[in-house]
Amino acid sequence: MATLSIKGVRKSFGSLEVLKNIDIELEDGGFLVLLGPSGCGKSTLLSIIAGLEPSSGGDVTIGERNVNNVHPKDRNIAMVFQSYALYPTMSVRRNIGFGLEMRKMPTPERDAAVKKAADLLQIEHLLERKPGQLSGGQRQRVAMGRAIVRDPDLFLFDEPLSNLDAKLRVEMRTEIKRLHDRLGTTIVYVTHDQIEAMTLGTKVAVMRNGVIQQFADPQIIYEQPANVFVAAFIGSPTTNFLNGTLEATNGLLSLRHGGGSLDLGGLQQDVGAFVGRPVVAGIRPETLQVAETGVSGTVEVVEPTGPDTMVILNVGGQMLTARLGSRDRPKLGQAMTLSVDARAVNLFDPDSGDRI
Amino acid sequence: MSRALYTAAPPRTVWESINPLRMIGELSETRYWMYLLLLPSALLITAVVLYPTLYGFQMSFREMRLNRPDVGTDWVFFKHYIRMVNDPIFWLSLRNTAIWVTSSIALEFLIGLTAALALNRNLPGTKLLAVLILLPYFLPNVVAGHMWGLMLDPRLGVINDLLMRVGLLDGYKAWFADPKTAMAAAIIVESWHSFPFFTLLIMAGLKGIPADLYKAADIDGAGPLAQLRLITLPMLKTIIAAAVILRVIGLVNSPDLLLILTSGGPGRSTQVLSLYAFQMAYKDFNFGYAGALSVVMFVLLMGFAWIYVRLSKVNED
Amino acid sequence: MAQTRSSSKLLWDVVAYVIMIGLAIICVFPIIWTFLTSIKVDEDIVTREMVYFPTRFTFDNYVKLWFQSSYPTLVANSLIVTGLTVLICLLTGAIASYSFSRFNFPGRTQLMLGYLVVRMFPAVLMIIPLFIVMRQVGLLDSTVGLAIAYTSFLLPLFVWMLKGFFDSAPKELESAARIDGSTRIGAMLRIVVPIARNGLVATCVFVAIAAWNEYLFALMLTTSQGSRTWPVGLQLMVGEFQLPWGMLAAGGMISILPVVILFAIVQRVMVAGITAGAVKG
Amino acid sequence: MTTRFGRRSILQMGGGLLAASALLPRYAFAQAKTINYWHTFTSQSEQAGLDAVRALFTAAHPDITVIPENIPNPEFMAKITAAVVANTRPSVTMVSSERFQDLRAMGALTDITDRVSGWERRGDFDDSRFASITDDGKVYGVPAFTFVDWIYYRKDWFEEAGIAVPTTLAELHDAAVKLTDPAKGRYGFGLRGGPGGQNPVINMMEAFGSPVLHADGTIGLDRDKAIEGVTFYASLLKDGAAPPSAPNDGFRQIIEGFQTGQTAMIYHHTGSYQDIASKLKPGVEFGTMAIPAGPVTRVARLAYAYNTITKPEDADAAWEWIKFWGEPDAAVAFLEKTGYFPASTVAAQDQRIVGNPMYAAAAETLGFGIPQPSFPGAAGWAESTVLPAFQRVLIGDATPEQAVDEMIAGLAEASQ
Repeated sequence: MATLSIKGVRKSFGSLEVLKNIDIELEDGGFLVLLGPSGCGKSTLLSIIAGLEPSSGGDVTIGERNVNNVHPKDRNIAMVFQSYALYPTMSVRRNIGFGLEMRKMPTPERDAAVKKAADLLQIEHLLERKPGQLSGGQRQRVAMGRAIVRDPDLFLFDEPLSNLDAKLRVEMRTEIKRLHDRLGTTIVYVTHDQIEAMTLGTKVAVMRNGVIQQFADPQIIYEQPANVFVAAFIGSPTTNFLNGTLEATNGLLSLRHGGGSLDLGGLQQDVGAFVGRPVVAGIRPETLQVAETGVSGTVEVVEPTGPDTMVILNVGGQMLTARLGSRDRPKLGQAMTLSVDARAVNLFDPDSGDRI
Repeated sequence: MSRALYTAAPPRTVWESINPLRMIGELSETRYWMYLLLLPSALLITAVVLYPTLYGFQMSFREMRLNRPDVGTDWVFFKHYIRMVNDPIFWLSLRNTAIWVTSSIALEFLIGLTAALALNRNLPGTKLLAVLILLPYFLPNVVAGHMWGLMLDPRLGVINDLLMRVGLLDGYKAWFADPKTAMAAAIIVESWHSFPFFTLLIMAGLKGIPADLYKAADIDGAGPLAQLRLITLPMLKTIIAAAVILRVIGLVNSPDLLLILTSGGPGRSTQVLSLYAFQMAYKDFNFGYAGALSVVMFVLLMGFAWIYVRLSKVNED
Repeated sequence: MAQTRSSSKLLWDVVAYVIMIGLAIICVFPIIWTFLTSIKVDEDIVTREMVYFPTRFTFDNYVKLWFQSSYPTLVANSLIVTGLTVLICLLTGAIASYSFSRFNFPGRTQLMLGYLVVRMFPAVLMIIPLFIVMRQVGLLDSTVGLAIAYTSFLLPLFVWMLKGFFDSAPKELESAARIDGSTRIGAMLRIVVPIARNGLVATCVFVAIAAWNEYLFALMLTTSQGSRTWPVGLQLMVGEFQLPWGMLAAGGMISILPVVILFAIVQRVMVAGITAGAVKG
Repeated sequence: MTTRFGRRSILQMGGGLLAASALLPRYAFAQAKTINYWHTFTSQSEQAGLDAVRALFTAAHPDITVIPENIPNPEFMAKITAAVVANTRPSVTMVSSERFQDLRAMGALTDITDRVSGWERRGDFDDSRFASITDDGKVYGVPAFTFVDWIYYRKDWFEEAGIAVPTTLAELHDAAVKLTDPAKGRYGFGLRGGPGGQNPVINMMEAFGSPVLHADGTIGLDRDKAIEGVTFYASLLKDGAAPPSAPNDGFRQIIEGFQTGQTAMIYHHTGSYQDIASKLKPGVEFGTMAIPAGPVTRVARLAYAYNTITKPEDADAAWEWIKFWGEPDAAVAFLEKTGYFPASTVAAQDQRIVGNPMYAAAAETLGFGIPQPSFPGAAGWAESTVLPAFQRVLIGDATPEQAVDEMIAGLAEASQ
């Protein structure tokens, strides 16, 4: 177990800069999720932490040790890959024990460690098989077994669940959470799935184009996204963005938009400087409720999902998605008014996209 | 678990720090590792290909006649090249090379394509038939040459006998004594030997064509021939282009089979450039002129490859 | 409509069989004929009337070939040269191929093309200088020298073919192994090579067959019986005062036998390798 | 870093490599009593002949082991050139007279003038036997045996048709035409237009008055006479008296044609006697005749195969081996297996030879036969210019005039 510190890490392939000045501090036992769309550099960052790729600059420190010039094999980390990367020619037992074998651990000790890990993951009955004879979920467990048996300073997960079907993914997600709670090892976890990020991480770093957009607790990321990109990336359905002009009447803030005016009383932000200027309001669909006052528009699309009903409202030419209860099933073309909880609204600067 | 013990240990003894295995292991972690891996083969290729080739180039500008030590080994600049321009045998060999290469490739391609299309239907028994059909490619040139030499022998050859039995020939035919049939027979033997190369590559290409395309064509009502013309051949274009260029290189460069079958005869009717250069070197011992002939071959090949690659790219757009 | 389609499919299946069987006969007939010739007595070969099936079977031709020619030495030389060629290719080519397959570095594409372009150099142009170079380093007329010469055209092929096989082993496996405690070379030897084993065998067989068959370099770069290979020996035996047809046929059979067997065993993997190399090339 | 070919540099290199080659066990051993012998024998009968000579030699010199290596004619020059340049020479090499000048120029041969003049059997040989292995007064080899040109003919067919054995080339042509019957698959003359066919062409030109090498040492063809010779020789095919396969027929083909009863005559030398006799009955089915006379001279070659010392380090043991071929017992044993004539006059008078009527034609030829023209480049010119040019006449691709012009141009190129 160890802390992880990344300072000013850069990476470029020729003239292409894929990581720009990354800074991250993770406490001992923390669970860091690197979240972002594909190509944002999150996997490259993970490879640099693992030592699989050299960085073009900056420092990576695991525990107290600067590992810039330490080979992957000597960093005392473990990694779970998207494709599991199980050695096809070896049995499950040898796969799990391979890292210990490499470190010349005597066989009896090694067998005990493998058994313990297999026990923990309930894959004891699979130990003599070859990876080719396993199902996707079983391979996933073996890959995790291979990681935990080493009792490393740091766990690295590279999109470990993306090859599983929806049901297994949820199951394994819970399993990983449980493992983390139980082992308490520091974890870095790469994913593009925001649910995984929200459910697993103690810290989330949202990345885009090689830059960390926001590095914070998941709750903060959700409630106070640092910019339009983060707001849009986190949450499903995605955050509504309502363009308008910020107005202050008698000290009360409101947003004038194409379809009327939205009262922003109770807004959490200090927005003084933006009064009278165009802003973008980020409104999460789940904060909208059917009400007498708020924003009004006509219903364009209704999508029942079972527990919820998604309603897309045309508000003066701008589309607003609301997640309503299953019983709220408005008709197409019907006029509708939704209340907005101003405490959950985030205002963004339309020029920079940053949160005001 | 006593983890501290099993994290990678630094070298503890002098032996460990000089242990060659360990040193290679350490070396493999450096950032120049990929180049180190390439080094042995690159050195080898430089030594056995690049250096001799450069040497060959300089040889073509010198007098080098092994059986005439009296003429020395001076620089003669373009003497050999000028001689070549006025050498009717060179031009004849060039023409023969063109015929030899184009006819062989055309024949090999046609048979190769047909075989690949047939094999690609994956009918029962195809696996065994594929082994038999691909086999000639792996036989030695020398043996292939002699096998056919025996079969095509005018007096003792089985082919004449068979053709006479079915009435295609009315007397024995000396295939290698008539300039027309000599070249044709050599081309047939060469094609027999090398068509499986096309079959191999085209089969691989066919596997890469999505089956959906054919299903769509079926629904659109395109027959097998239309499918061949509209789907198969266009999709195979790159692979065919690659196969053709590899074969051109092979055919231009290697005189083996002609050396065994005809030695360029009768009357130089099957004389090709590579054979001419070979004979110039090892029958007339004029290494300088042989070198110049080889250089011209090389330049022609490079020129061909360049134009060919460009043309096949232009067509793609 | 369904009726016509299935009958047309049947028709094309029949056509395919006719083509395949016809070609297979054409491909194998010369080999069968050579075999028949090799077990005929001379009177059945040099005749006015064609004798299709031997009136008398004899293995004399093989026996004579073995005892009267320097056949055992020649075959031994061929085996040594073939073995050395494969060994050199394995030692230098496998790691080069691995490097091309695993690392993305500046100049990689150009280098790979460079490996291919060397195959374009005319053998005739290379043989004379190679001869001189080999003499300078004392490798002329030696099996080692010949094997090294073979690498000039077999090594590039080996690298390209093997790269296809290495490519199909996931890169993440090495990452995993490196994190598990292997060095890069350890990961290559312990993890990737075992996975690419079939491909490695097939590529080696391909190179071995090519080396076994080679004629021109062997003819020019060996000057004595001590290093002469089998195809050259066979051709020299044919010479001017020609080897009797029966013995020549026996020699032919002996030289293709290992090729046929090896090819039949690994043909499927080998075909995949050749095509993978060429397709990407 | 460039290497120059040439005798001097090769000799220098030879010295340098001597030390290196001594390190190789093979050569270290060779310096003791093992010598290797390159020859151009390949046929079964020749192998048997060589084995017989070796057996006699081993009995006489148990301390010297001879390892024979067979280098057939078509590859011979390439291989010996390579070996000389590479300095992996054999101890002893068999050299035919037309190759002598090339090899001497290359520096492949060792001067053995002193050894030969001190040899007790020197007197057994006529001086002319050494002519084509002597250059500038230096002797480079010892004649081992003689190839005597002659013609094999189907005695039974000649008798059946009532034709006399020809003594002039014109008669030969007539006989060939008369014996030709394509319906029976019979042709009068097995013309060798393929590999090795160059020598009869040169002989024909000389028989019609155009030698290549003149008495004064100059080289050149008399265009008109040469054209006559080529025209005559090609007429055998033009007139249908030779099999259509002639342009590609080499040794194997003409022998097989004669053996299988396709052809009535073939032009070869004594060396193929045993091969022919293995299929046809000597004196009954086939006979031998001396080469008929041409309009200007009668040309039959006495080509000597010489044994030469090519590796000076092994000279002592090598000398024992090459002079052994001059022993009558060895020469006769070789003749009996092969049909090759002894080069030694003493051996040629052995009863085993003069008593055999089949050898009469050869004995006759010894009286008028002449050596092959020999000058540097002769072999290459004959093989890569004369032969293709003549083939072009045979296949109708060139007139005899054009072919002779080609030969003249090639000769100029070779001797330039």
